Amino acid sequence: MSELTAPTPTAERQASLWSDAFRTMRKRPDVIIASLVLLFVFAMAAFPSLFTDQDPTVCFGRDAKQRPGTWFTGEHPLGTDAFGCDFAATLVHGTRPTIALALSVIVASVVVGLILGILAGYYGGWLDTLISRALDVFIVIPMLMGAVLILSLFRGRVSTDTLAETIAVPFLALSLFGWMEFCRYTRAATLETKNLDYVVAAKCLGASDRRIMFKHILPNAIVPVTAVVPTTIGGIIVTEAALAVLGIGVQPPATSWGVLLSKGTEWAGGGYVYLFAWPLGLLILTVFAFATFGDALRDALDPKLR
Amino acid sequence: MGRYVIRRLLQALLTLGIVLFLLHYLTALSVQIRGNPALLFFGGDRTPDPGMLAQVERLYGLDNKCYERTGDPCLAPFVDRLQNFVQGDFGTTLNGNRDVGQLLAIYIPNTLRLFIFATITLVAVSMVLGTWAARHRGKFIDHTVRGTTILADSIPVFLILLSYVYIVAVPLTRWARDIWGTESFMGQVFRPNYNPDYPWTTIIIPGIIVGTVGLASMTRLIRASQLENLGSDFVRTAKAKGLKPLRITIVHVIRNSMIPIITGIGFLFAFMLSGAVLTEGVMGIPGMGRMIFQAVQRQEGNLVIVGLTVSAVVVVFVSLIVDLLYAVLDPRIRYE
Amino acid sequence: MNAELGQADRGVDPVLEAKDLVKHFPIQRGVVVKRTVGHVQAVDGVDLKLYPGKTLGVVGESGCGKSTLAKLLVGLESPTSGSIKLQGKEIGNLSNRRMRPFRRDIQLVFQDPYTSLNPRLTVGDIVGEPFEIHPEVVPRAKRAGEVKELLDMVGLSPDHVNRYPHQFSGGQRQRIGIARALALRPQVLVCDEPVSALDVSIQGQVINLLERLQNELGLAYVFIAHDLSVVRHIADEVAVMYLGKVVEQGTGPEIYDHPRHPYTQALLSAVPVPDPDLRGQRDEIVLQGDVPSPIDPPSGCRFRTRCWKATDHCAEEVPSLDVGDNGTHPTACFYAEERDVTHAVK
Amino acid sequence: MAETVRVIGDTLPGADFNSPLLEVDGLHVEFRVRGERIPAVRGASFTLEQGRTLAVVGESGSGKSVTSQAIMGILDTPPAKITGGAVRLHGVDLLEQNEETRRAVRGNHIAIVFQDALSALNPLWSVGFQIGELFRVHRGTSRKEARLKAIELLDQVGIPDAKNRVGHYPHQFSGGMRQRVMIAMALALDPEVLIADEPTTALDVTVQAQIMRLLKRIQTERRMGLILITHDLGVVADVADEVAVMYAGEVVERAGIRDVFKRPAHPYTKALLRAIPRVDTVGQELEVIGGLPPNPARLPGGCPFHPRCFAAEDKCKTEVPPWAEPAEFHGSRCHFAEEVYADER
Amino acid sequence: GDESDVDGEGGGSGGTVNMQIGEIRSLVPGGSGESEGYRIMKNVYDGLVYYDRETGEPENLVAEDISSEDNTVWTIKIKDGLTFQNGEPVNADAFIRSWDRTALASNSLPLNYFFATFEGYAEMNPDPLPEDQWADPEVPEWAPIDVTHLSGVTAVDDLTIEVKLSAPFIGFPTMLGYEAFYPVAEECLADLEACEAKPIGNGPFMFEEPYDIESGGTAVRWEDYAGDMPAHIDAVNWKVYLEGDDCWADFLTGDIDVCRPTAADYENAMNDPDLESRHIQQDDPSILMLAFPLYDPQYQDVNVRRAISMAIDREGVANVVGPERFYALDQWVPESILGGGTHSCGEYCTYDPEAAAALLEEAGGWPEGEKMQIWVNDAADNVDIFRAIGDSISQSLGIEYELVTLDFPEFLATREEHGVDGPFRSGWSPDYNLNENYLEPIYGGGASVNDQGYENAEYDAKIAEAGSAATLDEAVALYAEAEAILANDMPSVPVFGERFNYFYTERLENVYVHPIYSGPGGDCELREVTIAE
Ligand SMILES: Nc1ncnc2c1ncn2[C@@H]1O[C@H](COP(=O)(O)OP(=O)(O)OP(=O)(O)O)[C@@H](O)[C@H]1O
Ligand SMILES: Nc1ncnc2c1ncn2[C@@H]1O[C@H](COP(=O)(O)OP(=O)(O)OP(=O)(O)O)[C@@H](O)[C@H]1O
Ligand SMILES: [Mg+2]
Ligand SMILES: [Mg+2]
Ligand code: NI
Repeated sequence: MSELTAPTPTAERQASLWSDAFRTMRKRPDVIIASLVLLFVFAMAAFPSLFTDQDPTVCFGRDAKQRPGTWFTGEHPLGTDAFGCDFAATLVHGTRPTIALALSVIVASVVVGLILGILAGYYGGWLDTLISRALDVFIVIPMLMGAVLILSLFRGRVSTDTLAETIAVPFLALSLFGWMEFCRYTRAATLETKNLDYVVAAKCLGASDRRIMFKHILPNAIVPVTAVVPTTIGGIIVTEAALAVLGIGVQPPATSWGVLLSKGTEWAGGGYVYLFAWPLGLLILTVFAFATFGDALRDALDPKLR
Repeated sequence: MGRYVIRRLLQALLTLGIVLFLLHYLTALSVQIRGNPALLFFGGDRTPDPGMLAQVERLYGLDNKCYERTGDPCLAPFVDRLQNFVQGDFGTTLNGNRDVGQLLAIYIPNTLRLFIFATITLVAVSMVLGTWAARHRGKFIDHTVRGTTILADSIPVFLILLSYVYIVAVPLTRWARDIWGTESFMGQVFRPNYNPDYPWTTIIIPGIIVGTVGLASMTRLIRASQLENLGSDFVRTAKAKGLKPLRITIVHVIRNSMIPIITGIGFLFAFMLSGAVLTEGVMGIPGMGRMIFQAVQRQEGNLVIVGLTVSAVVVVFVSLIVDLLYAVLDPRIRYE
Repeated sequence: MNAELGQADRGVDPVLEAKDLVKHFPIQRGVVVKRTVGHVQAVDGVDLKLYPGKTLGVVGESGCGKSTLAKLLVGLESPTSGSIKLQGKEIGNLSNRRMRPFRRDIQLVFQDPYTSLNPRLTVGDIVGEPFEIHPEVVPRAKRAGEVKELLDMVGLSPDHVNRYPHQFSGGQRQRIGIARALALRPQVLVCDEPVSALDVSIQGQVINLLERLQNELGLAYVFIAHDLSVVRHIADEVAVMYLGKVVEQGTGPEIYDHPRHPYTQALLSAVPVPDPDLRGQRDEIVLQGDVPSPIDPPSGCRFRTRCWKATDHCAEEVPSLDVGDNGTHPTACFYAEERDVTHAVK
Repeated sequence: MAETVRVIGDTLPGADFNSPLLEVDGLHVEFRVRGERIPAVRGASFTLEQGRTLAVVGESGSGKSVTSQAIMGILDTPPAKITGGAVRLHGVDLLEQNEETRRAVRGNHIAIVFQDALSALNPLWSVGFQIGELFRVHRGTSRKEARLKAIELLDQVGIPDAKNRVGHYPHQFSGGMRQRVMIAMALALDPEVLIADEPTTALDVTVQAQIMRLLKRIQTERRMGLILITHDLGVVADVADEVAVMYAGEVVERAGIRDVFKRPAHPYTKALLRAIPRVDTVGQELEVIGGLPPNPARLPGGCPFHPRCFAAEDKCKTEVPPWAEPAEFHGSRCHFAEEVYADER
Repeated sequence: GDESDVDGEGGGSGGTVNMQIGEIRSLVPGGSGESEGYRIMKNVYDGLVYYDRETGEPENLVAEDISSEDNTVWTIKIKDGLTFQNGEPVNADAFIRSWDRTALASNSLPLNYFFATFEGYAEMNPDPLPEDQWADPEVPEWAPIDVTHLSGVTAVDDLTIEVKLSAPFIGFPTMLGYEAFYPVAEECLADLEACEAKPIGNGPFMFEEPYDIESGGTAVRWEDYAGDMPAHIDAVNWKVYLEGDDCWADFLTGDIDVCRPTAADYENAMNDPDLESRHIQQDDPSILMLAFPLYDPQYQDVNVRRAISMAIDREGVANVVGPERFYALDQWVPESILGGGTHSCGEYCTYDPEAAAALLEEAGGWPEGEKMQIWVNDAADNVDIFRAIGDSISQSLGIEYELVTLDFPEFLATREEHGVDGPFRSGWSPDYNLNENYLEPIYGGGASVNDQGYENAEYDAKIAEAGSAATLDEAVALYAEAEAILANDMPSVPVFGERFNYFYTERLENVYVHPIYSGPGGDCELREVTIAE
């Protein structure tokens, strides 16, 4: 039986798809830069006081729209905004709702999409019909429109006391219309996976449906989903800004980048470009970082595209 | 094929029915929660005479008591509405008492024009870029194309539009008019606002800008599908047949790459409608997106329902066309 | 060479017995209400008996229902009709939960070693999964040891538990699949083309492994393949399938040296023999056309459309799988007649 | 079919009819993948004469397909790169020709049949179009005429009712039929060399027999040179005149068909022959080749087969064996070629 | 020069003025009730009176004479020889048919309420039937209305109308220049749909092509105009800017002749030396107030209200939304209105954070930890303004605040049903030029009727007294006294008066802007404007 103790196979290329993806991504300069940007933004959302010592709620109308000092020094390093609040402080404190909203929406959408997608794909039958029909219905209503509809329903009904309350309504509206893409991907991946031999093997061993779904199908289904997550986060940030420009979404006096941008666009034409440029710069940088990250991730997870 | 189309249409009808009911329920809920929009009829800050208010409510079918009970699905008005729709009566608006059917006749063509330019831009640009990137896979050009499109996608469309309107449009228009005159094509095309006298010319630029939505994903799609086909076995066969690269690309790659591209366009359509809300707002285009948005804002329930139903019909219709196009392009997909 | 196998064991009860097994897949249409417009008659009345420690080979062309039969036997599909008895107990139409205890006794080995292992789990996880599903078999503490033992048994180094499947070659992967199937110590192993995806040089290793395991553990195999030469080496008894039906059944020598059904004869004659001296020396039967669609199989004898012996009678009546008047083993043909196609005749 | 008359000078200037039909000489091909160089073919040499069948055998990954694609000139470069050797058709080194000449040679002089006909045919065009395309591109025939030619060809390869089926799409044919379509396409311009790269691996035995018969018939009719790539030694024994055995990108043994089967001069060939289960013999335990097929990126030093070889000695680990000819027209790349050849068992 | 002079196309644009306009509701008198429809109608129709663009006082236009003995029964004489653009005479009937149409409930016209003071209004606007008579208990029903004529209006002769009001009202003539009181031709009522698109007016401009609500339209000068206020330009073209759009960019490219810059463009426009000479800045009679829910115990102490008022830095807030667009207001009736300019709020409308804090202290301070809810509807700059107001109050008094933004209908409804629990926005634009219009409709009617829940017997008496005063001057003075009472009670505090800044292109001359009736986006008196050669 000597032939059965086979020599060690290709030893170096160990590790799974994920660490493989991680390895390729780590080497890409664009990913490194994007990660740094995201780190910076997340830090700003988590610890605003590290970046500014001013209170964004102290505003004097008389001081409104003071341009920043030459070398970003003085009392208001980035000047004041249209309400006379310290602009740097507003900008920094506006990060948290933006990021919190984006992250919570993505988590909710992914969870809902994954669960529905797996259920629909795995069980098929009437459950699949039901979920697919819901997909159809929700896809037919464009996200922004749907969000507008939901948001106007709850105008002024909620206070903006805490972070949770500030983002609650936009969160609801965006998540409600954000899960479909993930559901579709998951469903397709589940349909594909559930007939794979290793899933059949698990079934043959007597594994329960839950075990099969979560242990064997989920890890597969999650790949296409993860690949689009960063890009989608970017999209949510942009949508939030769009909602703010339309006057719905996060409601003042609470701030978010979107709120700042919607004010900034108004004033930019009047010569107060900095009110526009800073939030826009931050937004583009962040969205771009997410998108770049997502692009790289997708490549890394889909070796065919390399 | 005929049977398939009928089946798809039935399915679409079902979807539309659900959409319609959901919308009706949401607007009913909105009336129930937010209060009666009939007040709007009286404009400003004035308190109308209760008798008059009641009259107006009656005029718009908002007098049913179900609108006072939060959560009531208001089935009776829903049935009425469906009946009216079937008869081709889409009702009137609260603000201005205008016939919704006539409004649609104005708004839909504008939005369609916008979409035409947007789609052309999107397909043309992403085709060129995607093919180019696929050709130079892994090289500098490939990375540049992807980086640029991602960047273009990261800038929200409405910001591009706003920058255009506020910064570029006026000087450009003035410059063009100095050279070509006001009434010329060039004198109009850069105008910062839509002008109904030049319904095609003044919608080109907003169309092009909307067309940049989804540029990155479309380019990526095209690049991927071309790469896949370029590396496929049948391209290898074609090479073995001694065909020229150009012929291989035209005959054996492009048609095969069309399938994912068509899917992409199908999805983008719903996406573009969202883009239209902002674009039409910024550029003053009287189109569907803007109409629906304002209808929601003003609680023009009927208009919201009609508008979104139209958009739903379009989306469903587009997806049907996409499916039929598949069959045309791909003989493997046969529908009996 | 006749009757050396099979008959001798008739005193023993079969571990696995299938009677008149039928599986029809409905073809459905419709938007909301689904209508059934037809059936794929994948398996259509198959009788099998598998005795302990023996191997039953199943051969046939692509699409003739071999895999479906395998899935029916291990309870992955429920039969349209017919019965399956595992150690005398009916398992044909059990619910997933009620089937569970029986799963310990019958397991499946898959064809494709690349898709049958979850790429995201380590070898240890894969081979250990049966124990997690059936925690009563081995106490938690002993599982790691058990897994290593299994790996050792199939000829893999127990140090490999923490590796991922893609780090192994096809043959090694197939052994992992076999180890997983053996974990619960089943009585019966259904192997669905376990070597078709492997290179000739590797194929032998897996076949030898299977034979060794049979000797050591007393396993019974249902060995499905379309490669007749492989089946000949491993099977004690062989069933030849055509379009969902068994057309001929018998011991190895009965089938290979004394085939009686025209299809079996054609099949055997089509297998090229790696010996240039036999070129042109053998009786060559080249069939015309392809296997008909199982959705709408030919009436009567299903093979009649490609058969050179077919008469009108074949179209009217379905031949039964009988030993016949002068036969030695069951053959489903009205004109069954022995013809040696494997050996040089000219 | 009558003897074909062809004017080779048109498409292949400098052709010399006294040279062998096709000669592959020391072909080297490597792939560059992520900075790694994978030598897929390392000096393959063989000769094909008109009207003869050369079988190329070897296990998966041994470089059979890459060799055939290099002959056709359809390798994707990059990642592939032909780093050495020559492919001579009628004495003309194809590797040195410009792209236009090479294109003219494809289809006209050398044609290929791939293993997986389903993916090798464009799913979006009818088979008639795909066959007719050759006439339209190389011969400038009209669309209608091309269609007639396509029908004729389909008829020749035994597709019943060719007139109607010419407009069908690949997915509407069964596996065997598709392979016939592929063959029809390869035969369209009446090439002198036909490369069949595992034409029957995906097919059932009964269908395989049909296809092999068809190939054989056509080859004799047209007096083509046929390169048959396969790893099924049974098929080889059935049709080939000569055999080239490949291992790890090299031709390790080359000889006439009977020599290879009866007196192999390379341990790999020998082991392979013993490992094959046969229908007409019964053996309790199969003999096997131990170990794993080599990874072309990390070949062992010396003779690449030495880790699995029963005859290996220390010398095999370090020294690359030379090409030896233990008998006439019988070459082997083994240090012990003579011994292996001599040992009849 | 301007290019549009050169390319003469589409009706001699040499004499065409390009104006912006918003979305209009109707072009038939009584049907619009918003500024945009009125802006077109006032040029297409001639009313009984026309408001002087300097004083805002009504001057007879179609009317020969308007008089009354007791301010209840009014006699209106119409000039002879005037016709509609289709040739129909403009006589008593022309007015009466128009008024009857508007006053009839079942026509559901927005200006219906203008006739509420007429005798006979109630008969034409009955209440619904009692609930037990409805066929469907869910849907209210009305008895059919058989009265189609206002009984208080009679044609004495062909050119004389007699109007009986249900109560004396001295300001009656000031209403008559408004759209609700324009005449309507018979042909127009015969085919309303056509008339909506192509109004049949009696004014100096007429439509030859139908007006399109989406793209606007062109009105040309009516050559046969026989009235007193003719037009000088050949035509006027209205281009529609839907809600949210603005004309500024088009103004800069020369496509629009009169335009008001958006908030953001103000500064640039103001500092542009080129535009300086073509700039019109005037006070707008629209005012903005912060009103209090007097039914809420928190705001019942007048000192709390005063403290809040004094805590608002009006200049600072104006700085946020554009100093040139608003001016601090210290009275309830603005300067430009008849009877305005009393500065009745005085020191309490002056920013003084210390005094404000002291006052609040005096009133018992602000409950710990409670937020002040400021209610506002979300249109236009409102949110910004009230946010700035909130900021200012919060900085001065140390109170935290929160904005509750609702959309307009909901805001109105909540306000009306007294569901508001904090200071709220209250804005007002006048219907006619009289200080009464700023007092009675907002604060009159008693605590249960007005939005503030304000009630002061003295105030109501003063309003009633003024209504029955003998002369207009007397009435104005009495209304001013009512304003003083209001100032003392402070149910709301004035914050801003609006100010408009219009710019016009070089081609225009004689650009005057009516102080009361001008559009939000830019406007001018089209009967007076001329085009430079
Ligand atoms: N789930 C299913 N639904 C419908 N038809 C099916 C299903 N599974 C298998 N079939 C059909 O049943 C027939 C038999 O299939 P099966 O997979 O058992 O063949 P097979 O003998 O294993 O072939 P192969 O040698 O190619 O593996 C085929 O025609 C197949 O299309
Ligand atoms: N595109 C490619 N990129 C990298 N390596 C390649 C590529 N194509 C082939 N190879 C390598 O070249 C070697 C030879 O491959 P080839 O396809 O010629 O094998 P083969 O003998 O035809 O095998 P099979 O019997 O499986 O068809 C393989 O080891 C493979 O890894
Ligand atoms: Mg199978
Ligand atoms: Mg190959
Ligand atoms: Ni044998």
